[in-house]
This record gives sequence, C-alpha cells and structure tokens, in this order.
Amino acid sequence: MERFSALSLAKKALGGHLGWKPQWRSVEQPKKAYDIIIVGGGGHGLGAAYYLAKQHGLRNIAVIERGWLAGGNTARNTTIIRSNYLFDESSSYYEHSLKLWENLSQELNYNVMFSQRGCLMVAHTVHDVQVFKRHVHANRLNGIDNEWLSAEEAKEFCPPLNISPNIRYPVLGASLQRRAGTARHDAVAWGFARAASDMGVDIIENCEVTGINRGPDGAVTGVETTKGTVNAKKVAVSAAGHSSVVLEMAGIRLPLQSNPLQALVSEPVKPAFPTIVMSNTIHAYISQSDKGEMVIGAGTDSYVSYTQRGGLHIPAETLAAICELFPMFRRLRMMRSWGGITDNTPDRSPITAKTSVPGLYVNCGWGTGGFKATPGAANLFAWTIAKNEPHPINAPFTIERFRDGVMIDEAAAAAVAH
Amino acid sequence: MSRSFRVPGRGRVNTRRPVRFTFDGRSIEGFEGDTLASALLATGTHLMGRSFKYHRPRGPISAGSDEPNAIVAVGSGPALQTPNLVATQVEIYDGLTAQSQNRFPCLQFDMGAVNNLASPLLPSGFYYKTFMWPRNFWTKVYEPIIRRSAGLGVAPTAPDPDHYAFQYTFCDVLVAGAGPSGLAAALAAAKAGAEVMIADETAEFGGSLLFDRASRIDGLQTADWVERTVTELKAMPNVRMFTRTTVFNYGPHNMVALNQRMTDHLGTPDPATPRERLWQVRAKQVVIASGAIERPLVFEGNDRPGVMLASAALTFLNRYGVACGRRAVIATADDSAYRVALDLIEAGVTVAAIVDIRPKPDSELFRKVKAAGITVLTNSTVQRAHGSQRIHSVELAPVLPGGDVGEGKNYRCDLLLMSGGWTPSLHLFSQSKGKVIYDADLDTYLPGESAQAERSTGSCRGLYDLGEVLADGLKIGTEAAKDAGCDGEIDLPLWEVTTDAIGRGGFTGALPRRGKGLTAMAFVDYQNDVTAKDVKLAVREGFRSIEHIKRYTTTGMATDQGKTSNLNALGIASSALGRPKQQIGLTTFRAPYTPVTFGAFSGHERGNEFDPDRRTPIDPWARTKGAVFEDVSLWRRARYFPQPGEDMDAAVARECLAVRKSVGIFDATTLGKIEVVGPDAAEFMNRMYVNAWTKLGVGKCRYGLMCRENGFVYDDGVVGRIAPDRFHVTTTTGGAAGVLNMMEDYLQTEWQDLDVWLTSTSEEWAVIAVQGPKAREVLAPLVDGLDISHKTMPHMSVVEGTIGGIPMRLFRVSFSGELGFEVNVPTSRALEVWERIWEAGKPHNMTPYGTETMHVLRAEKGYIIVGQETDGTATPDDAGCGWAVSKLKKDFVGKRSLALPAMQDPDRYQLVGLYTEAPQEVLEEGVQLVANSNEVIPMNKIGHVTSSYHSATLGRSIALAMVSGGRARMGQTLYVPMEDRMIPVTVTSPVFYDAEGARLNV
Amino acid sequence: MFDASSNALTVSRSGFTAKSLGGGRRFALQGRKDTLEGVAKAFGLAEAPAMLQSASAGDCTLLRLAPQELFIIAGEAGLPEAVTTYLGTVPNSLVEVSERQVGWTLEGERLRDTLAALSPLDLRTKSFPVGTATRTLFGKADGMLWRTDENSFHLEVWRSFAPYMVAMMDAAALDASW
Amino acid sequence: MLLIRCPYCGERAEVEFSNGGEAHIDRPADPMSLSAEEWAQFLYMRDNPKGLIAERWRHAHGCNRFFNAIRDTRTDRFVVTYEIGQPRPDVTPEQAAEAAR
Repeated sequence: MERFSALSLAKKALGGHLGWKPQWRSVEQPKKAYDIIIVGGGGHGLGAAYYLAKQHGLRNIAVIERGWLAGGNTARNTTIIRSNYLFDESSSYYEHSLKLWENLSQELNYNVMFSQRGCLMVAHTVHDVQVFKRHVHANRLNGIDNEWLSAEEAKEFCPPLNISPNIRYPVLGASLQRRAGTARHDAVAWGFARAASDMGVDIIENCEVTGINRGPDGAVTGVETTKGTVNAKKVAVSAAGHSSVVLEMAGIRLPLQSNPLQALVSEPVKPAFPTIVMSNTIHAYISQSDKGEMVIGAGTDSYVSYTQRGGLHIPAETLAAICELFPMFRRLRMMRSWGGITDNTPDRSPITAKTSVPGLYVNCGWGTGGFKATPGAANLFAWTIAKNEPHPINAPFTIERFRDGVMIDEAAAAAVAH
Repeated sequence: MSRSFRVPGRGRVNTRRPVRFTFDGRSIEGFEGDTLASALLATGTHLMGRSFKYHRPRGPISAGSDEPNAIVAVGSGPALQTPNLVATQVEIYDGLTAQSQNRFPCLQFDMGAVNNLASPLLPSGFYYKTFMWPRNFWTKVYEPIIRRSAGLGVAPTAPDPDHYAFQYTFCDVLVAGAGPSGLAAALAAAKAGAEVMIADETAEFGGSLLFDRASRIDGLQTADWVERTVTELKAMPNVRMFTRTTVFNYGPHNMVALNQRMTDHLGTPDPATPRERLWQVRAKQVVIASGAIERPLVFEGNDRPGVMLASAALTFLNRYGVACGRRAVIATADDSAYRVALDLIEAGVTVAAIVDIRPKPDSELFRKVKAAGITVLTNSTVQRAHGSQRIHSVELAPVLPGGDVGEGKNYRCDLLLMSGGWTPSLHLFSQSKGKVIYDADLDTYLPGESAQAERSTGSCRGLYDLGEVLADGLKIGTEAAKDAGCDGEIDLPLWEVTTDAIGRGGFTGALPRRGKGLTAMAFVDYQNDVTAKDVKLAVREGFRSIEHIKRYTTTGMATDQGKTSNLNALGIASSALGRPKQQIGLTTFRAPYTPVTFGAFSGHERGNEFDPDRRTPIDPWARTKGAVFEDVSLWRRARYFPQPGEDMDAAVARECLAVRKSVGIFDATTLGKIEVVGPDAAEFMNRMYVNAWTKLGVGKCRYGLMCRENGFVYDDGVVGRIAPDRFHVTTTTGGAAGVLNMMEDYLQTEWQDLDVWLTSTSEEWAVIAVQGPKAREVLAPLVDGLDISHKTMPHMSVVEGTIGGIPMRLFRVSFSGELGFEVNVPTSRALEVWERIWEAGKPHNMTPYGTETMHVLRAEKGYIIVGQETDGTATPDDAGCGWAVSKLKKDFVGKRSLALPAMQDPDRYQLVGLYTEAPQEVLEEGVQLVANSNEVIPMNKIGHVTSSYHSATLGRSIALAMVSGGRARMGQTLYVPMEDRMIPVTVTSPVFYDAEGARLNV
Repeated sequence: MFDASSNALTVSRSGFTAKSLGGGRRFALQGRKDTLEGVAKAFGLAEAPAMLQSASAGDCTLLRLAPQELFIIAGEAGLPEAVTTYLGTVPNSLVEVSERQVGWTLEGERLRDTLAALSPLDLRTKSFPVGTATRTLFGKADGMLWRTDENSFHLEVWRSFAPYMVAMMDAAALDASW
Repeated sequence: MLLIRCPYCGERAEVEFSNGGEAHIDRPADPMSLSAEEWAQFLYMRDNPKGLIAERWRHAHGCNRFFNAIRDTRTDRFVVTYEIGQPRPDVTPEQAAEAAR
C-alpha cells in the first residue's frame, strides 16, 4: 500500500497525479471459497474485515456488498461520535470505539477527519437535568469524560445557543463530552477498504446475497449471490437495515424493525457553529461540517420501510426545533436531504453476537447510532468471528438478552441513541 | 464599465422604472424586472463571485436557478443578511444591498486565490491523504484553516425577524413549471374541469417563451401568447397560479411541497406579510413540466467570467434586454445555439465565430447562420479560454482525424457562449421514485415508468420543438385531468406554431484538447471547483460507482446540486471507465430542487407556539403569588412559591413544614384521568394493572401500578371505584396519553370481548390537593354537609358531593404522608373553589406549595415517582412496590416477564433510602454509589441516587437510591465518589417519616 | 392573550373569526353498535348517524366520531330522560365531558385557508360536506371539527390547548390574507 | 406524508396516525404456560419484511381506532386496510405487483 502523505501528494502532483493507484482492489468475481464472508460493505463490515486481517491474521476474506461500498447508513448519517452512554455495557462499547477513532487516521493512513469538537446535550426540564447528571456521574466513574455545564457555560461553549428564559423550553444546562466529535463518513469506509484490500481482503461490489447455505449439521457453508455460490465456513452479517432480510435466509428472526431516518444539510457557510448540539427533548441534532454545511439529524418515522425516504413533516419538526435553539439560522436554507434505513431493537442497543446457526454471526440493531461505533463494532465483531466467542465488551449484546430479560435499555433510561 | 449593455427595445424590464441598489457597496441602477445578475451584466459586470475551493473569479453562466457561480449575500445587518442567494434569481428593488462572498478583502482581489496557485497540490480528496501528522494538529491547526477557507457566505448572527406561513392544500392536477408545456397542460386540465394549481419558480409565467423571439403561436409573439394564456387561466375559478414558487419536494402518496417566496422581491414589504409560504399539496395527479437545463462544455478556462451558457445569453438579451458582451464566440454541440447567434447579431453583438464540435452539423438554423456570413468551424473544439477576471480571447482548434486536436487560432471576444445540449430536469420525477431511463438518441436520461400519479411533459421528457411541446402539454394535461376524475367535454385549442426547426445535438464529458493538459483546469462542477482531471483521478484511484465519484470529487454537491454538472461528470467517468453511460447511471436526485429556508419549514412553530403551553385553571392565581414554574411534558406546573428574599431551598423548607404542621394547598390538575366504564371494567383493570381490583369496594381507592408487557414499571396512580362498573383512574402527568393508548391497544386488539370503554377526563376535572393535619378542618365546612370524618371517609376513599354547590369528586388520598384530600371539581369552576378553600385555610396559615415540595414530602415517605425512581428498567419489586402485585391473578400485563429468572435476581437494583454522614450534606441527584471507599476508576458502581433533598421536617438530608441488592444492605456504609472526595452514606429504609402511617389515619 | 381559565379567547381578523361557544353540555357515549342504534331511537332518530355524520334531536346534536362513539352536544338540561332510561338497560359508557373541551364558532371567507394552515384535512365541500364531523389534528392540538354550514364550523379542543389554538388560528388568519 | 385509509374515516394524512407495529400477533391466552423462548418470540421477534407487511395503525388523532394494513415496505404503497379481528386478506399477484411498483 502506498503511503499517503503531504510528500506523496507533492510527488504525484509533479506527475499530474497520473501515478495514483486504485485505493482498493475491485474484485469483479468472487472466488469459489473464502474462510470468512462478510455480508455488507459498509463501515462496520469493511472494518471487521480489516481487523480480522490485521489483528487475527485471517486474510482469506470476502466483503460482499449489494450496491456500492458504504452506500447505506455509512453514507447517510450525521457523523456524531460520542461515548457518554448511561449503562456500563453501552459506554464501554462506545468508549472502545471512541478510543479507536482517536487513532484511526494514523492507523489507516487515511485522514478520516475525526474532529473532537465536543458534544453538548441540552437539558430543557428538571427531569432532563436529573437524567444528564446521572450520565455525567456514571461516565466519570468509568473514566469517560462528560461534564455538566450551566446554561451560561453552555452558551460560552456554543455561542449561537439561545438560552433565553423566554422560549418554550428554556435551556437549563447541558452535559458536555469534550472528546466527542464528528468524522468524514465516506473516508472511514474507504480507509478500511484500502487497508483491508491491501492485506488481501476481496471487496466485491454490486453483488447481492440471495441465500445462506447450510450443511447437514446446520452449520453455515456459504452464501448464494447474484454472482454465484461462494463457500465459507463463517458468514458474518453486517447489513444494517437489511439484517433481518439476510438473517431470514437462515431462518433466524431478529428483534429488529427497519425504520426510515432522515437527515439534511444546509448550504455551506463560514464557520458559525463550533460543536455538536443534541436536544433529545425537542429533537434537534446539529453540527457544522468541515465544508461549512449545517448537518442536521431529523427524527425517525415510526413505520417499517426500506424506501430510504420519509415524510417532509419529520424534518420540518426538526427544523422548527433548530430554529428555536438557534434563531439566527432561520434564514439558512436546506440544500439537500436524504433518508436511511435504521435497524432498531426493542432496547435500542445493538446486537454483536453469534447466532443460533453455527458459523453465522451478526452485527446489527445500531438504530440511529451506528456510525459512532464503526471501528469499535468492527473490531469486536472481528474478535467474535475469529474466536467464535464474544469479546467481554460485546458479550452482553446478544440476541438472547431479549429472551432472558437482561436488556440494555438506553432508550428507556431516557438517553437517546443518537 | 459604465457603458451600458442595455439593448433598446429588447427585454421585459420596465425601463421607465429605474431601480437603485448596491453591490459590494457600489451604487448601481437597474430596472424594475431585472434580476441582480441582469442588472450587473447591463453594466458590463460579469465578476460576481468566487469559487468554493480555489477562489477563482466567477461570473454567471446561467440565467436561472441552476446557476453555480453568481452566489451572493443579500440584505444587511446581522439578522437580515442572507447568504448564498443566486444572483440570477434575486430580483432587484430600490435599496437592495448585495455583497459578493468567499473573498477577502474584496471580490477583485482575493487572498484566498492563493489556493488556485496551489491547486496542483489540492486535487480531489487531497485532504484524505494529508493533515495526519502530528495527530493532534488536525483539530487544532489543519481543520480550523480548512474550515475558514471553506463555506460560502456568512450565516446571520441575530434572530430572523421575519415570519413564515404554511398551508396544506388539495388539487386535482398540480403542474410544476409554467413554461409552454406547463401552461398548455394547465389549460387542458382546467378546461376539463379539474382543480388546477400551477407554479413557476421565476417571477413570470412563460418559461422559455419569455425569451423566444423567433417562434410564433397563432401568429403571436410567444410572450403575447403567454399573456393571453395566463389571462385565460387566471379567469378560471378552478385554477390557482403561483409565481416565485418552487415545487421542491415530491413525497410519497403524491404529497408535493412548494415554497412560495412572497417578500424577497419587495423593497418595503408590509411587515405582516409572511416572507415565504410552504405549501404541502396533496395532488391527485401531478404534471411535471420542469423543463431542461443547458449543459456547459468542459474545456480549459471554461469558468472565466464572460463564459456562459448560450441560452443564458439569449435570456439576458430577450427577457432582460441585456447584451452580455460586444463580441461573442459560440461553442456548441447543439443546434439551438445557432438561434442565439442570430438573435445576438440582430441585437448588434458581433459573433466572431461559432465552433461546433460535431463534424457535420446541419439544420435550418445552421444554414441561416451560414447565410448570414458567420464563421462556423465544424469538427472543432475549444482548446482554451483566456482571461482572468474576464475572458479576452479563445483558442479554437480543429479535431483531427483520429481524434487529436490540431493547432488552433485565437479569437478575440469578451463573451464565450457554450451549449453542450440539453439535460432534462428529472429531479421531481426521480424524487417521486420514478426510474430514469437512458435515451440513446438524445444521449441523455429521460423519465421512465411512473411510480406515482404523475406525468412529465415538454422538454423535461426530451421534447424540444415548440409545436411538439405545446401539443404534448395539452395531451398530458387532458390525461391528468381524466385520471383525476375530471373528464368534462374539452374544447382543446389547436395552436398554429411556427418555430425554428430544432435539430438534435449535444455533448457530454470533456471536450477534446491538444496535449495532456496536466495543469489545465476544465471545470465540471463550477462551484465546488471539480475539474475533468478530478473526475479522472477518482476513477484512477478506483472509485468506479458514480456515487463514489460524486463523493470523492464532491461534484454535484454544491448549492446547485449538480444541475449543470452531473451529466458531464457522467460523460467523463464513462470515458475514463470505458463503460457506456447507461451502465453507470446517475446519482440520486435529492430534495429540495433548490434550497429552501429553514424558517419556511418551521412556520409558526416558534416562540411559545413551538409546542402547546398547557396551563391549569389555577395558573393565573399561582402567577399572582409569584410562583416559579417548571415544564412537565406539555404542562407548566408551579414548582415553588418563593416569598421575598427566599431561594428555592428556603421556600421549599417553609412549604414542607407548613404541610406537616398545618395545611398546604397544591394544584394537582395535570394528573391524567381516565374514566373506565362498563360491566367488565373491573376485569379490564385486573388485566391492565398488577393489582387486584375485583374486591375494591365502591367508594374506595387503591394505588394502581402498571407494567409494560416486558415487566417494567410504566405508570402509576390512585384509582377510585365510583360505581361497580365505573373506575376513576389517575395517571402521572407525563403518562396520561401513553396509558390511555396502551389501554386502548389491549382493549381494541386483544380483548374485544370486554364490555368496557375508556374516556379521557384529564381536563374534565381540576384537582386541588389539600394536605396536612388541618386539611379536614379546612374542607369540612365547605363541602355542603358531607361527612368527611375519618370514620365515614377513611384514608383511600372517594365520595361524590358538592362544594359550595359545585359538583365534586372528593378523594381522601395523600401523596404527602399527611391527612389529605384531593378535591376534583369541574375545570371551569376550579379557580373559584380554590379561592374558597384558600380563604377557609387562612386561619390555619394554609400555604400553597409546588411540585418541588410535593417531591420532598413524598420522598420523606418513600413514595416513588415513576420516571425518577424508575427508568423503564425497574420492576415493581425493584421500586419497592412488590406489595402491590397480586399473587392470585393468573395473568396481567407484564406478569410473564416478571417470572423470568433475571427478574428475580437478588442483585437487582432495589429502592432504598440513604443518609449522608453529615446531616446537612445534600447529595446531587444522579450521583453513583460504590461499596468501597478505595475504588479507583473505572469503578464498580452498585447504584445511583434518584432523589435527594434537604428535609426540613427531619432537619437533615435524605436520599432515595436504586442499589444493587439494596434491601439486603440495610445499615451498610456505601460511598458516593465525587471528583474530589468520597461521601459516605448509610443505607436505610426508603421511608424516612412516619413509617407506620399514623399520620394518614387520623 | 394567556388566560387559560377563561373561555373568552377569540380571534377576529379580516376574513376569519372565532367566537367562543356558549355553554351547553357534552357527553361521550360509547357502546356496541346495537346500543348506539338504541340510543338514536331513544333520541327519536330513525338511526344513529353514520361515521363522521351528525344528527340533531331536540337541543342535542349527535356526532359519530368513532364507530363505537357518539359525541353528544347538549343543552344545559343534558340528555333527555328517554335516553338515560334506555342507557340504564344496556352496557355502555356515558361520561360527561362538558368541562373538558372549549370551542369556537368559526366563520369568514378565509376560513378554509386559515384552517388549512393547521390541519391536513381536506375541507373542500365535496370532501367535507355540511354536517360532517371528525376529530383531527390542528398543529399539535387535537380538535373536533363539525361543519355546521358552508362557511361555518364548530371547533372544540381540550381546554388547556385553547390559548395555543387561538394563537395559531390568529397567526394563520393573518397569513391567509396574503 | 403518507395518505392512509382509515377503515372508519377514509383517507387521512399520516400525521393523524401512529404506527402500531406488526399485526396479527395475538397475545397468548395463557402467558405463564409459555417458555421464555416462546414468550420472547411473542414479545420481541418481528417480521421485518422488505416487501408486503401486515401492520397495525391507530387513527390516534381521529376516531382513535386501531386497524390493520398491508403495505409494501419497498414503496410504502398500501394494498388494503382492514378492521382489527379480520384475517389477513389474500393479496392477489396483481395487487402485489401494483404495490411493488
């Protein structure tokens, strides 16, 4: 793999940039067999392939993607990265990921532009304050940075914030995780693809998995695809909103619902917003991209849909909330909006686990929060696949937890999985 | 620059109404009807903006909403300066102020243009390859620099004073676009009797007919035909017409969104006028008549000011009366540009040459141009346009057999027009989820099969001949009306159309050039500075999907969203990949069609109307008493009633003591109330709640606890049995709607056999809680002879009666631990009753108290608040309410889950009380607990504090906590780790006061 | 404008007025289909109004807001004796909700445009003829709308939503004139 | 914004409704007799089809009735809505094709 650097860029510039090679090998036709097939070429799947190769020495791997690489939720989220979750199980998982994010550009030799701009979670009610303080204390004792700010301190950190007592839901304060941030979503997937491909992983685009093959003993033997049968002893599904569809091919029902989630950006403006602000109470999620666009997450539609769109009333509601918190942005304009398919579990926590079918693994249920977990989930999923048992961090995130009543209910605990 | 480029006798601007405005501080005169771009061009000014990345000087290439270059800020002041508006759309008025953007210090000399010199180092994706060392430099050094140089305009910094309107509406046929096909379709549909809406994004109806001087319809100039048609449409009662209104979003089920701009074109609008109105239109049928956009040609220097689309020059000339230069060269791959040449000549502009990339163009127009003696170079290309802030010459060169480009010749010009053919606007069609199909003949994508009740007409489906377009509009309009159920007799007009016979043409991709052009910059996406080389680089680096190419290069991602660039990017990618265009496909068309103001989406949902502000009937009284309020779901509740000089702690201590010692009055109106009525009411309650209800006598109350099916506590409240078949159920304030919904869910979908019905009575009854040892003394004289003695009316009973003649349901219940009543009275009479009780309470020093005191009083008694002690993960037993769960019932919602082993785990978090070692130390709510004082991070947490107060009654602090195995830890010392110290606490019963309940039973 | 205890919240704009309704009582009556038919007969009607339809009987108006629900707008005297007598004989739920709701008579030539700013309901006469009644959403408030005449509606919301409703109608009425 | 046909009130805008998840999941008559596995199937496991789904809606801001619908989750086009208690209607190939379009 050719190293990227300012020097390599300058050298190539002399040659009119004609000397660049493809960032990853595009494999048109899969081999007959691999050790491991990863279904889903998003950030999580590509990352899992990378860590399998890098940390577990397994290189005979195919990543099979139905469409174009990272065209699903990796391309459709608002790139918020944070780890200030309430329960130990969650915060360990997301913190594991956040730590990987902090070195990811260097590790992959690909600038994923992880920008630790901090994430303010705004409290509007006495109840919000209680809940956020519980988060702050729980995080602190886990060694995860999260602090409580008064409304005035929050405004100092984010000057556009409207802390007037005269709005419908005045800001009573905010929690701040300074290490939280945003990253360049495509870059993460491309960086993983490049590094994985360099270690021998085959990346196959435009190839849809149409069946999961199993042997007489019930164990996985491979997959059927639109490019033919591909054999493997291990199949790992990382298909986000389509996880139910793929797992159903092996007869596995999941506690998942796929719902539309919309997001939008404004036209680019000069730096006007220094951080990430989230308000779960009035549903406003906003940050400013390096390009200058205000990146805004809207709510989830309540019904199952794979259309990658939703009603206009959903972003309208979000924009009303944004305009209340930041009334100077009312004249900004929506430039582009889009929808994704989120896969939601009943407790709004993910599943990264073995399934009841030997050799079949699943990483799904990330809902609206999968992007932040990309390197962490990939890393732990790789561990689970390689060792056929979970890492202690993802051990609680099984399918069986629903049967056993040991949920990790971040939603019920009044956190929101954004 | 001062010489005018106005062409007398041309254009639709009102030359009798001069309009004065400023651009970058310079005072300029235009005319009514001008856009900012046309008015500036009329002074010879092309330079209007700077590009995003390289800060290259730019002028407009288009005359419409597809313009990528001439992006300006309009208005002044921190609130009103609006960034990123398109100069070709901004209508001028007296006093308008406009500024160029993305330049420092000024448009003519921009320091940022240094990026242009460094451009060899800044190809697509350069940022992915650099800025990684040292690690922390990204956030601190590199990123801030990148951010400062990115962005276009400056966001306002003060709140927007304007307001925005919103409206739902319905129609039979919605026509998007009022060019020739749209007008024809609207006319046909309207004549068929359909309710028609037609909208156009510009200030005038007519589209291309407003600048088509050559064609005639029924012998009329096209603009006159427009006037005739618009007049006819306006006279029809079933037609609504909208200018300055963009159809920007085609949603599911034919819900289409329009944005109407109402005041931006006015100098001094009435302040009551909404700035914009967002329409949500449910249309039975939609006719898309969105037209086509001319494609630029991709060659070196194609972004120099003075280079523009041929159709733009024609528009500026014929619609605005402005010649965009004195001496033009036209580069084309399409016949339509020849018409532009003829019109320019007629207006006195010199056409130095026409260069046609096609080997053998031939059309009536071509012959006309030749006949006019204009130099036409066929099978030739543009090698390079010269100039910096304005083009001064262009090198035209022959394409040699074999495809190489020969030596060319420089042509002097101040205007270089280009036409790469036409790209049908598929945005709305694609948003409707229709699939686009590649048309080999036209070498472009066209609408394929419709996914919704929608049709495309005119040039957006590849028709360019005016006669055909008008006929198509009539046909499509007729069909749409018919499918909308309107098949009235139609007397369709037959229009006689004479027009230039437009041949076909078009080109996508980069023009051929001589040499490798390693340093040549030929722009595909103007605003984002994406060059042909960038697209090729992306392909070279392995980005093969058009979506990847778009993302890697950012082509099509600027404010114009690729209207002029997408097809050229596709063409270049196609050659680089060696795959035909149809195998590559287009990127998704994302809404909105053009940017839409945030304010238009939020409408009147702002300020206090952002959400309903629900107040109780006692609210005015509380305000006169100086109450401080808090938001609880949609309600505002009085939190405490400070007296002069008191803070919250002091007020709450006083209020608490008053209730404990004498009597307090509290507004509990916001509690949810549900009347559960029917012969099967008790059975229904048995199934919904964990408690048993069958044996609850009429006139008695019981604390009810409700779980979800997962076994976790969902809501609670006191329930009174009013009659054998009638329960008065109360819920938490925030839970009212959810509980009713959950009850209806089970009732309607699982237990249809039950004869029981639910009615919300939350707002039927206002609730006045009178609590304290003196409560009975206060109330007894008021209740019209009702016996409310302890004997007749013990704790947890309910009786119907009157209070001062006003109907009342009187509950003897207590959330304070004291003797207490809750007086339920009709909401409209509540204030009256409240004041009567208040008067009666004065001798007892009755004290009004708020939610904070309510919380302290109940915490002293160990009563939970659902949502505070519980968080959706607590079972009844966890919350210390195991006693409420019926052991006898075979089933209730949540019972099966409660039987899971995990629900019986002795280490579950259980409700306990905590005492701090220092009695005056009040713990912070939400702090965590550990078992050992020597824990280090990461600590083994065993619980957290859910409620914590100073108890004036007990003269010390108290806290409630959920602690792992808590009930087995009584007397243990636990620790609260704060940043600087460990606070020791002792585990105790959650009931701190009157554990035996003596005070309730008096 | 805020006085939640008062019913006297009105809107008066050119083209749109909302006048507070006078007194009267309200009953939510629910029961199985036969019961609703029986009630209709007790009111002296041939049959219960169909879904979303209304019927008048004496000084009572019956609105069929749900298959199992008749919403009754009554005078101060309440329900006729024949009705209460009948209801004593069959399973049903009769709950007085006179205090729960407040309402307005809406009139004016911009009535439809004003309501269309708040409600996604199709109020064209052909879709929502005189006599139609339904619950729907106005902005973020639930409301009960009954068309009493070509250009006159009867609107009720839960009491605490009245100030919100008035503020929103007022703003919408102003916008409707542009 | 979807247009949803309430079986009682006719076509109304989506904002009047709330979605109630998968339809035809009957609460077991005797939950206590179920194994934990069976109980979890009832409580949490859901069809999440990419294609036709039978789902519940509630006309929350209208007649307040629950009803069922068949919808194609690839297009959000409804095939039919029907009252609670009615069996899941058969969908003809023509209807399915139209919904998938």
